[in-house]
Amino acid sequence: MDTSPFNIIIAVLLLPLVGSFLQVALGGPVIRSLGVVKGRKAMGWLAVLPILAAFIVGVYVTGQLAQTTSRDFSVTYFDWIKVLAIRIPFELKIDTLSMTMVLVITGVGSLIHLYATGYMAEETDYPRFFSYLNLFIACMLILVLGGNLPMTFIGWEGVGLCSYLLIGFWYKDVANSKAANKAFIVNRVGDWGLTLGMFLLAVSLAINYKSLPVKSDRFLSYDVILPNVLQLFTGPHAWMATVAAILLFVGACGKSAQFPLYLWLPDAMAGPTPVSALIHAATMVTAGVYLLNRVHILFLMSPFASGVVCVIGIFTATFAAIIAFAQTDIKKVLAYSTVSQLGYMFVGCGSGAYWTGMFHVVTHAFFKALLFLGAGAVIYAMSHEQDMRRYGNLRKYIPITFGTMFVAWLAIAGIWPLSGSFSKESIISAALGDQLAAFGGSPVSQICGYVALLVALMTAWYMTRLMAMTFWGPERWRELVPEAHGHDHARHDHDVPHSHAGHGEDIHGFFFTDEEMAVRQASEPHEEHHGLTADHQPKEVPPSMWVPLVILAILSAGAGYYLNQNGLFEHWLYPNGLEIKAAGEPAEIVPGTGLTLLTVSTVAAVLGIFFGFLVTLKGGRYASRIGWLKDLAFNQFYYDKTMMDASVKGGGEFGRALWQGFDVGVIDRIVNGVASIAGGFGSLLRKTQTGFVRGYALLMLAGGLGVLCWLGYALYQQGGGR
Amino acid sequence: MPSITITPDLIVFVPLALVAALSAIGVVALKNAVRSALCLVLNFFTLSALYFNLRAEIIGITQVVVYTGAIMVLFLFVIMLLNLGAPQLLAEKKDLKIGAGLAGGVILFGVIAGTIFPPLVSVNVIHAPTKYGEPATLGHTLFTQFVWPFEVASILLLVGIVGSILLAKRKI
Amino acid sequence: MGILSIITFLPLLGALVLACVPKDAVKVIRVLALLFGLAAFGVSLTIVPAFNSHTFHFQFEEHVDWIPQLGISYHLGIDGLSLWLVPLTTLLTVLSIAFSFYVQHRVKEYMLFMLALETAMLGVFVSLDMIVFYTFFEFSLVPMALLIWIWGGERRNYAAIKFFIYTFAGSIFMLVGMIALMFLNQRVSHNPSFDIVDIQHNVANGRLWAGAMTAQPFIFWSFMIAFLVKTPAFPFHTWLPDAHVEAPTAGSVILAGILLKMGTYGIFRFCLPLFPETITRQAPIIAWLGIIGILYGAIVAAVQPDWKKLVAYSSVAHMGFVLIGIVSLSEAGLMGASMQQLNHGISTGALFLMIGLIYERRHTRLFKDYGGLKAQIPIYTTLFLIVMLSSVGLPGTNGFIGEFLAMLGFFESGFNHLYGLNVVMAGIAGTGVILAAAYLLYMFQQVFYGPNKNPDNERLKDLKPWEIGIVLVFVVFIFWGGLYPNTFLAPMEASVEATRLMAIDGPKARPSWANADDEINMSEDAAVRGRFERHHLPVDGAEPIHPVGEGTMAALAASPVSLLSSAQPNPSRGVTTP
Amino acid sequence: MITGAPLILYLALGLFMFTTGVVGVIIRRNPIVVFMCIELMLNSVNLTFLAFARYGLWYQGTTDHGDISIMNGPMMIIFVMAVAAAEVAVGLGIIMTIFRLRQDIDVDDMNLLKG
Repeated sequence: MDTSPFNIIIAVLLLPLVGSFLQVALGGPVIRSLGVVKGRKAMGWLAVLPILAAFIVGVYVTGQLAQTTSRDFSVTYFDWIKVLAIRIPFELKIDTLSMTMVLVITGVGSLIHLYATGYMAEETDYPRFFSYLNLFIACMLILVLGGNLPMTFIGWEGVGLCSYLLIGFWYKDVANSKAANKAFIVNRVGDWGLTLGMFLLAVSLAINYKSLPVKSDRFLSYDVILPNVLQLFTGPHAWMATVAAILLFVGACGKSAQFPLYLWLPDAMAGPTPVSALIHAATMVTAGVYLLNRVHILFLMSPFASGVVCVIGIFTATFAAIIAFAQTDIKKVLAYSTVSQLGYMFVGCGSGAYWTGMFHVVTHAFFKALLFLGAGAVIYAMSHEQDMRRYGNLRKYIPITFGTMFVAWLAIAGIWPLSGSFSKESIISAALGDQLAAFGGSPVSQICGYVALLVALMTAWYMTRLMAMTFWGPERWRELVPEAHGHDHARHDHDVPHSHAGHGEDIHGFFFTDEEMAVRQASEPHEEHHGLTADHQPKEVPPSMWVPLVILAILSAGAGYYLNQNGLFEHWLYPNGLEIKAAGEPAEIVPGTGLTLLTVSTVAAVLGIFFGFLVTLKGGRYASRIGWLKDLAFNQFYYDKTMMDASVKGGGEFGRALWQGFDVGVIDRIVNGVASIAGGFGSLLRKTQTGFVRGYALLMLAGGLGVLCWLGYALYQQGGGR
Repeated sequence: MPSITITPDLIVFVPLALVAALSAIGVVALKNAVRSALCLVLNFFTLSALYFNLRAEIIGITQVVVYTGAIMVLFLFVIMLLNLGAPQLLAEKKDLKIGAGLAGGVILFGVIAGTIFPPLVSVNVIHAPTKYGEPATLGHTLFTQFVWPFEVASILLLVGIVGSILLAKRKI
Repeated sequence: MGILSIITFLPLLGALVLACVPKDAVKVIRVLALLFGLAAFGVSLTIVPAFNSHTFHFQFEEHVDWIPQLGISYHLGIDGLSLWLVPLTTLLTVLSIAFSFYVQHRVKEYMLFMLALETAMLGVFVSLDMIVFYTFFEFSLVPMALLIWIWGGERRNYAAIKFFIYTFAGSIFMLVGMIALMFLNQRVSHNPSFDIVDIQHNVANGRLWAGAMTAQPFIFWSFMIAFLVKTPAFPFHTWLPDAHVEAPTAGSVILAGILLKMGTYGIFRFCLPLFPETITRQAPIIAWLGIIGILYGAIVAAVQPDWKKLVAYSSVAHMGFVLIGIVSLSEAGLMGASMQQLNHGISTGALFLMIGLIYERRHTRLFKDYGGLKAQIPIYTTLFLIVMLSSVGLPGTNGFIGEFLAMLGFFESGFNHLYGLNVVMAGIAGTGVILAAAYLLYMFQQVFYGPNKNPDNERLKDLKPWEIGIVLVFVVFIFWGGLYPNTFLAPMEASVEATRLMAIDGPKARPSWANADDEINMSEDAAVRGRFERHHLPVDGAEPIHPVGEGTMAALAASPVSLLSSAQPNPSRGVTTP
Repeated sequence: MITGAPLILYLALGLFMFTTGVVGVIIRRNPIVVFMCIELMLNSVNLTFLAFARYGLWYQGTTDHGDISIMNGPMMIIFVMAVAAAEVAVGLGIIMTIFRLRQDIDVDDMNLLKG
């Protein structure tokens, strides 16, 4: 095929990468030369522009793609790994799915970058932040554009790394870096499953090489895997599809924070708010959904795996929603709602309507990013206070933020005709009308659909709670006594450096001399950190921050309606339907879908909003009665605590036991024991060495005599010398 | 046991052998180191005489020069130097080593003699050409066939000289 | 005087030259040592372009009779397996010498030992005669032990003696095995020879082991023990942490970077080609040792209070991946293993070097003395992060390639139930990747994150330019190996594949180093077909290579896969398309 | 053919002297005497060599300058003498040094070799 218009796609990858390097290279000098304020502004633009350019290129490529008929191209640059066993080229896959993700990533990404230039304005490590952020965009693009599983895996782990770096961005607080470690390690658990899934696919293709319909040794490229598994994993081998699908789904669980592995996402809120918006709401966490869409054939072939996806998804959605009710930290609420919405997407994918998952990914990217950025604006306005119990009645202080968040709130709640309603409705209808996901023949997705309706109500409820506590009600920060709370801000400690004791005079010039030290102290920027005080006046955010809010508000209002009209998005993603369903029977429409379902879900949303207001603003007296439940939910039903104790404490104990007990106790004892045995034997022999020469001489004589006697005897045996 | 034919060298041999044996015993038995040294000198002289008797004149002369002339003088020198002559200095203790040594010696003699002698009892014919002991033959052999051992021996002597000087000097 | 001899003995020549320099002329000594190291490196680079990567036969061979009565000859030569280890050795030595400019105490002897050590290590990788191999193998202990002994830390005596005796005791068995092999070989080809080319020839045509099959496992293990100790594999690893912790920095770099590779290289060179029947049958034992090593090393590393000790245990885990890659006896696995050797040399070497850079400044290795260094020394932190990530095995760094291929191969053999492996083992081994992330990130957090409380660190300066230069060399190779590994994979391929066939093929089907005309077909479908047939139909009359009684159904039932489906087909038999 | 005194007599004498030397080495405590006994043994060996050489068992024919095989014995004597000379020189030097260090050279008091 002619991929000439698509070779430019590499620019989409390279631009953010170059941007990231530029931040590292130029950051220091520019800020030093232009001064802090102007320097940071310059670097900020330098950070936004590559992403914007990438977005433009993406739009161009998408336009090119839309004109083609097959809408599926892959550009191969060189062989990345090539051994006899397998060939893994560096290939980029350009189809509707990847381009959709590219547009979302670069579009939302550039908006959030713009927002971040304002939000991080008083951060000392400005360039470092943006280099990480650009690097993240690059990795995310590799993830979605990669034409084979290993390349996707590069991005997969790359985004994990960036999220690790950005969660731990304010590293002076050990809690942040712990959260970062947690995120990376839990993701690694998912990656383990993903890797095994890769191996299973590659190997099962490789050993059946002779009978492959598509013969190629690129065993891990999507365009080789998918048609082949369609042939291989049939009849008695269907179970292999199930295994592969579930292994890949484990990876998706890790990245998209589904139930067993959701642990890291709430803690990830330790990162700066733009990071939470970009990575932990809009883009990275949706990678799992992207993967499921990418390899959807495997799931279509395995009802069991689809059932697992459905059940995990709906359970996560419910679980997280319940937890979200009890959170007081505004970002935590949003985090759990993200987990819950991701669960939604998996329900959609599990019930075989993969486009609905992607649809919700897109709309969710808009309104959840908006919510996070809005929350960031609120936090910014409330001088980095994140506790909702100290907000209240903010709508008259920060109207723009309020307005935009209002849209997002209705969108996530699912009020027609905002974007959320369409995507949710499509998911629920898909779940209700689905026959695919089944455990041993008994379909599960209908139940999931009805639960999803309930979750929609809950979503509206706790989001309303958030809005009500933030923008309505009394101005609670006025009367609260200040106490320690998690601050979304870097803390610098300037204690006077002692003279470096402990090591002698410094011949290699390893250490700063006193005057250099003084210079350092002077040059180090002091930023006084003002806490929230009773007489605080919240102020509206600068334009660099509210412009993105407005754009996102428009998108989250209109995108759903636009994409949903006569199935535009579905036909864009799956131009010729799903491979298997196209062959098989179409899913029959069960009563309750269509417009009626839309009304039902909207009613659920309205109910949720009503209850939300009622309970939050008026329901103070019920609180005491359900306190225990609140507590349970606040602590995530102690699941997190249990897991962390088991892994960290238990693992530590185990490791120490192995090290001290086995390594030192057993192996070394054996080794040293053998050595000491030899030593003992030697000291025994030592006794015979009296050191008296004549004694030796006598012994020599005796020995010589012995030899001679034996000699004589031997000669005698042979009858003398002759 | 064939009858022993009386030959001139046998007549020369017998007294010399007796002297040698006695002096050897003297070396071991005498308490005073000086005396045993003198016994050794006597022993060496008789040995050189026996070498002459074996028609190896040059070796006999070497024996006198090297042993009696050099080595024994060295011995006496040291004895005098360290004044070890006085017997009270090293009074031999009667310990079981003496008995063991004597017994060992007897057994040694018995074993070797019993092993070696029987086949050689009747050997008395001299095959060696008379000139085998002459300086010319000796020198020729020494510098043709045995030249490498000769060099090695010279190096050994050199080392010996250096070593003894090193040891003797109080500090280098 | 071939090029290999030049490479091997150039450092020794340097050592001799150094011996003549008065020991007060420290600067001269350092510069001379560095020059000789660079010279060796330069010469060793010349073999790379000259290397013909299409044949698996030995190249740049040199053959001189040494003790013909015993069949011992000075026989050098390299193939794909040893091609990259030679430049790796010279490179790491150059960098270590450059770092060692910090050494103040008895500089002359130090540099002398470094160069002698380099000769020993190079000799191990290039020698094709077992006795020569053994000589270099043991000779390498002496300078290393002395480095630990003289320039080591507090418990250096214990560490040095333990290191020496442990590894020495291990390799004694190997000598016995070598002699036994010589006699077995003499039995069929009537002149004695310690040359592995001759011996492997008789193994290939099946005459050597004919009738001596009972002896094979014993001789195999006599070699294996030596190499497992050197690698080090799980029960024999306890010398490593002590040696690493007490050794001077350059010593640790060399130890981790190269000395450990001698073990795995030995397995490649001896255990696979010479003991085909045994390696295919006893693979599970070694595989389990590797797996336990992976998990054990990682878990124990996670709780170390000492920076160097943590990395030392981490290399136990990394070498575990090499082991499982080797015993998978599949193309991917062996390629991954041989790649992982190089990666471990680069990344762990770099880790030790960077730890040494800080140790030179602060003279402590305990985590409790550090913390919050990120703001203090940003350049160092960034470089360390990169090196650490390559050790974690992040895709895009070299660490990923080796682990990925090794585990892929291991999974493949397990999936086909070959050599008594199964997928569950692969799954367990995979968890090592998680643990690697756990302990390395924990290390990073302890050192670089959190507040910078320790006043001694307040004045720490960042790296000097030339130090950055040294580390950047490593970083370049980390990304090179990660983004375009074919540079390193391609030349190894033929030899690795040949070694594999020597191990898994039946007698008379095995390729032989000795006869120059047999080559292996390296074309794509030939490889795939080869995999297909070799795993499932025995080659002409040879006994089938997968262990007897290892029924597919049984193995499948052992794997959790079987719980999901009622009908268990044999995936390895190949699915028939409708 | 020439007949001389029976070879066995020379051998007996040599053996006797050798045995005496051995006994002396064992029973005497004076290191110098021990040395002398060693000399004694060496000389007895010399005698034996020469005797065997003269009686030339297994000796066939002659070349000019005599058959060299007959000369091995005398050669050996020469070298034994050389070695003895060196040994005595060094040995006595050692004894003197020891005496200088500790005013006593009783062999039984010296057990520096004790392990």
